[in-house]
Amino acid sequence: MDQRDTSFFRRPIPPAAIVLIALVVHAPLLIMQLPTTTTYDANFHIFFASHYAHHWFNPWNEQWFAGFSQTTYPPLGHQWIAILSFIFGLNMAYMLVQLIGVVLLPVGVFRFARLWVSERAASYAALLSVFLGTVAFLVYSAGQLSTTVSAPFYLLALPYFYEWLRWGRGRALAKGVVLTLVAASIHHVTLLFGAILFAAPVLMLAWMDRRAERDGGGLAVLGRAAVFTALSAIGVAIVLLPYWISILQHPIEQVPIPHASRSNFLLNVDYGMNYFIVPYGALILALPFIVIRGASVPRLRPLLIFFWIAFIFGLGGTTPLPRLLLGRAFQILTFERFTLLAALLALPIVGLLVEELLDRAPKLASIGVSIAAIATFALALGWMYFSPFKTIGGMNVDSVVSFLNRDGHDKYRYITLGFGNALPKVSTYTTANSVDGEYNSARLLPEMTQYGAAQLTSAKFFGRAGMESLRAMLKHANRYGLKYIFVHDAYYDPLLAFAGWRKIETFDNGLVTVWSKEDVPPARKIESDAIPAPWEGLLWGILPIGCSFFAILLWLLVPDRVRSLEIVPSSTPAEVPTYAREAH
Amino acid sequence: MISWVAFRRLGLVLFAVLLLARLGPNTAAWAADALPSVQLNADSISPRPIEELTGKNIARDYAYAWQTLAQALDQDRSELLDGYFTGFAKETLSRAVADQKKSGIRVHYIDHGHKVSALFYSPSGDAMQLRDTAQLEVQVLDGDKMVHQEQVALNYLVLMTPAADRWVVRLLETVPGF
Amino acid sequence: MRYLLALLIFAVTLLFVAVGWVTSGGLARAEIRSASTPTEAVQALLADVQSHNWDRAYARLANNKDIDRSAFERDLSGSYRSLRTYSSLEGFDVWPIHAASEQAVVRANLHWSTAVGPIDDVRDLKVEHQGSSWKVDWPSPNLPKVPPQVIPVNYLRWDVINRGPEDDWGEQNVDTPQVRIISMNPVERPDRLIILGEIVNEDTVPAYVNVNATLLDQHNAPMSQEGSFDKISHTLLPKQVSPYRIDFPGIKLKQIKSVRMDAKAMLVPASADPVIEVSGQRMNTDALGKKVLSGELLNESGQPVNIAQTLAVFYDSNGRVIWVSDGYIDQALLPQTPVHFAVDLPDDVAAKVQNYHVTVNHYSSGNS
Amino acid sequence: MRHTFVFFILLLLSELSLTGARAADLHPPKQVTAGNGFSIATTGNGDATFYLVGPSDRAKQTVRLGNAIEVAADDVRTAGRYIATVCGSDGCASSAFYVVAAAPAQLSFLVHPSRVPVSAKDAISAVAFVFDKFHNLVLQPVKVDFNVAVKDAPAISRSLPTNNGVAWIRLNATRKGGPAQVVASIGSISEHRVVQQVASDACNLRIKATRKGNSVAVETETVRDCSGNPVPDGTVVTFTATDAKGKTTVDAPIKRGTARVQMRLTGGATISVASGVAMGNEVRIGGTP
Repeated sequence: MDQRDTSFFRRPIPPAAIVLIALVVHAPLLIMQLPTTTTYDANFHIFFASHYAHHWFNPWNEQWFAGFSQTTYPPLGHQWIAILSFIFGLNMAYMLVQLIGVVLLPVGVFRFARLWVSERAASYAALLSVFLGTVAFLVYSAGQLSTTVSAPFYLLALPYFYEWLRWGRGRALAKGVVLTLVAASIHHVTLLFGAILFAAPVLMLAWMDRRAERDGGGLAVLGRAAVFTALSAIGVAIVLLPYWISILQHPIEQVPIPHASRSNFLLNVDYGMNYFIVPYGALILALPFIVIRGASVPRLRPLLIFFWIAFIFGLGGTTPLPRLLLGRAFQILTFERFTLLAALLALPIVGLLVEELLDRAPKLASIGVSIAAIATFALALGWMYFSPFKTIGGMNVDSVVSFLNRDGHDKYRYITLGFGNALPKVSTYTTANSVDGEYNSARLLPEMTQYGAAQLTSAKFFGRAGMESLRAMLKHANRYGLKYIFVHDAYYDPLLAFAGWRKIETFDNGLVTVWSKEDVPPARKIESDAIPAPWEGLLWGILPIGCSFFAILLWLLVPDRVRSLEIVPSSTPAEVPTYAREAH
Repeated sequence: MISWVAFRRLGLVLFAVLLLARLGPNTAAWAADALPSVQLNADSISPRPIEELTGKNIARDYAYAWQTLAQALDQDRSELLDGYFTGFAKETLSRAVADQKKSGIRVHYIDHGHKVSALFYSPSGDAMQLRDTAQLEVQVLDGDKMVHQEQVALNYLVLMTPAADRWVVRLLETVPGF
Repeated sequence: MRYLLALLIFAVTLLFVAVGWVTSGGLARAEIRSASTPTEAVQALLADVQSHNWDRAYARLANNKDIDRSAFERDLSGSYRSLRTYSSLEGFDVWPIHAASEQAVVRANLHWSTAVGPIDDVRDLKVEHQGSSWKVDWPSPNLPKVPPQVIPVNYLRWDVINRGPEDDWGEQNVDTPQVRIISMNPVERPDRLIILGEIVNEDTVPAYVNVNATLLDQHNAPMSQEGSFDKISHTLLPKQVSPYRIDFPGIKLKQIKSVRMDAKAMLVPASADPVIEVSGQRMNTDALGKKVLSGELLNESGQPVNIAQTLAVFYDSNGRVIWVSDGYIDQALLPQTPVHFAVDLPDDVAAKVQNYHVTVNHYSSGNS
Repeated sequence: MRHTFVFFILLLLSELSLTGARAADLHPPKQVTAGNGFSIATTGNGDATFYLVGPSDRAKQTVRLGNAIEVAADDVRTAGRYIATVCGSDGCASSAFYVVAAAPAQLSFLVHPSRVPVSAKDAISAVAFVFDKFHNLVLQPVKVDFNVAVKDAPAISRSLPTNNGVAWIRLNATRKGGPAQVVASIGSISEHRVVQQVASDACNLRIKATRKGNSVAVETETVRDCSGNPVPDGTVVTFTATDAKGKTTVDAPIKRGTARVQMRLTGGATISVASGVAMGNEVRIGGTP
């Protein structure tokens, strides 16, 4: 008879405790609204949400690019922020949605890891996910709300996918598909790569486990996988129909914009630090174990292979593989998100490592692992201040907003120069429209798409391409009603002076100057074939949010078969001593 | 069995649905008003002849002015007047919008077109006086109740002045006859 | 089998990283750093300039004993808030012009990204073989030094008080200045249509001008509108004449029926200083064989002009404007210090040029 | 048969109701002067709602039919067409009337340009719009007196009637530079504007050049227009010199009546001058002594 080990170090950590730890770690940082001042993208997400708060059923947003469709970006995360903003305000609503993401992440990791490893190892994996450098990097530095909120939903869907593949349970199919739709409604790119990097190893696992039970039925697994895939694909096609319409109507054909995550990290130390050392942190030390253990245990091999693919993709241009496999898409994607996917795929094996270390030297290992986890998290947070890549999202733009909103200045369009990611903050609170914007994929104006530069506000950082793009836009100022330019970087002053703009006001002790061109006529609506039809606006306003409500209803009304995932075969090679046995 | 906690959550979800319903599309805002027809005759203008482009712009902008006037009165939104009205005309019409908001009495115009004659174009090109015979259906409503309705040809004396990129109405006065 | 997969993963990863390093230019960078050929020496120097590694760049100079380290840096990174201080070297093309065993001449086309747009700068650099590598013989920087002096200034200035926004219609106001387009000539080039001409401020007050052109098609419908942008002197003092140039890329002359010109002027505060002399204007052929109009600019006032732009208008024998060229000067115009300039023009146009006139636009930080 | 009976009963009832209550009606005056209160006679009996809709006003009050309705002066300040409606138990009746402008009280006086070259013909335009105290355009013809006064010159006066509320005049600029006072008045109401008469293009532009070592000092004579008025300071004069090294140009502003430059010239040179489109003389200067 087995004797149950009651040592604190040999018991799984209760999921509730892990969620509590996630709250303790992340809630204070989010309540402080850290992402609004330190991240690149938080203001962008808040801007999108602000539009939904004012025009829920009209995804055509005239505040950027002289008009663009928000159907080019899945809406669910932004719509939740919009709803919560009525109670908490936009900034805090963003923090709440982000908090939901980081709290759901360990839950998702736990459930995903349970497919591969024991409950105890899975609980360690879940706990470590709270301190992942890549999570801290994406949440507090990159501001990738959509990736970090979508990924947990996808992780939550995977056990249902496995359950459906193994046992063909209808309720698992329903829940898995709905969670997939929710994940897709938050972020399409995570879904696309998640489908390959996460679903494929789970499919292989189900197939292997089914064969291991010697009940045959490999074909049944494949058949069910096809059903799941078909239902998910149809669902995603319907729920995000306006997105597909917009992407088919205007495929991304702009000149590629350089991004540091596509660089070779060996040739630029700062990039290597930013996109490799900081996101992975102490996980780098575990890489040999991940590979060796992943290769040693047949059941873990699918996980290892797809971890390795995600890892290679996360290296951006350091290896030629992503460029070869993705073709033109390589120039559109940014690759920091793959470090998150790689880390999540590695965590089950890292959970095993922690389990073994704790079994061998409980106190030493617990101290060591804790220090490594906290140091990884601290490094990612500390890097925000030591990094050469600084954001200015926290910049005070009140004077700019106030100028635009008074005396009919909002009859004209404006741009900012040197505002970095404070641009969406201006756009969120002003009634005036701009020809610039922060979402590259939605740009249709030729002055922006033909030069290989991103935001006009950061034109100088894109060198000749950026300045050429800015010149092209300024040349067509009269066409777009572009009268006012706010400058937060004197670098742009000479061009404006030579091009016919005059400095008319100064704010914040000279930090921001306002330039105006007097012969510019008031802005007129720019006709576009990208304006979504009213019915698309209705779909966009109903289906994605409806999916999330449906997921909540399913969760509330249809309980899980709790024991279905409890039996997990050993993930320890034969010659590694087993210190704990599975509970049955 | 569904617990009371689940019911509470369900309530929350329903609340959110209702909130969404409140955010529903404003079909009225989607309705597009047609631009009224304006025929401009500048044969008897003096002392300065009207330039061809100016003539086109005057007709276009006067039509837009009537369109925005009708919208402003329909939607009780005086800010719509900013685009094509200025000075005394804007003051007068803004007062009308404020008054109808307060009193609940609204005027609805159905515009059947304008025959406009240009009378005076200042030598320096900074003011133009027009005479307009407008075919209108005027409805006076108290809330939803129509208290007056008429098909009428009204005579307007109009003063337009140039703004940044358009001509705007500075004076719009109904007169008994010309 | 167990370890085979692990080894395979390690090996493939290393292989990919190695291939990535080579294809991303890691190997080439290492080769260039060795400066084993004249071209590599110039490439290495410019790569260091590009990354602002001034110490290493300075160490690559053959004549660094004759050049002050800070003067070398100022030569390439600019001073007095000149255009060069607003520039970064984004790329360069290098090719040998002449090579011998101990000396060579290498031509470098430097692609600068500047605050006013892209600028290319061609330099012929002497390279010497020293020890096992080649080093660049950098031309000694000719940094101007203004002698201490007092320059009396009694310049003219116009200030403007406009009618307040709250004032009634018809209140007294100051009118916008009277400007007049005195010439307009459409010129077709292979890739574009260009509208050239001159505008004069006929008034007695300064004018801030922009010239816009609208092309009308055969049905008199507007087909394209562009403005003079930076190919004009926006601030015109009384009776001052400026050339203007408006480009319409991708349009042919036969597509249009007429052009609607629109000169917008407004009354602005302005100063009559600085006065800039343009001397020694001559038509030449530059090192690349292109026709250029070159000369010198002399700032006659007491304050530096941070960035200057030359606008040259070329006339044919009938006095008609046939071309307008412009060029930005990457050096600041210090008082009483001549600075060279050159603007190019197409060969076919150069053949018809009978006369030309150069005007100078200027930007001084703090005075915009 | 039964339907016919019901129809007749209904017809009878309706006739009885019409004779029992007199229909509401109202009789406003045809025309009212802005800012003057007045009353509207009504017929009928019982309580009714009175609506007054004007260009800027919307008023509603409960009235007693048969009594006159008093309309306050404040309700009819804007000129234009008003609709008076009264709604009683038997329906609504409407009548329209016009409010016309009161006596002239304000002038909007547009004078252009604010600067004019001397001697320019018909260069000054003065347009007067006549308004009452409520900003209504006064359409009744009234006489507007225009008066132009220039220092050291006789004043010009013209009196013109308004047409549709507008009177206008065109004036010549005098030969002498300086401010011209333009006044429009109706009785005690008057508006003043000032037009600056400025020198025209330079005329007989002449330069002299003196060599001083390596440079040549070039100076214009006092720059005047063809009427003898000094061209304002700040006007740009372009000096062009051609010597052995090429062409030298300098744009110099006039200061205290003349423009002067120092040009670095080697050897003999030809120097010319221009201001705007006006050309001046050309001088030749010999080489370095």
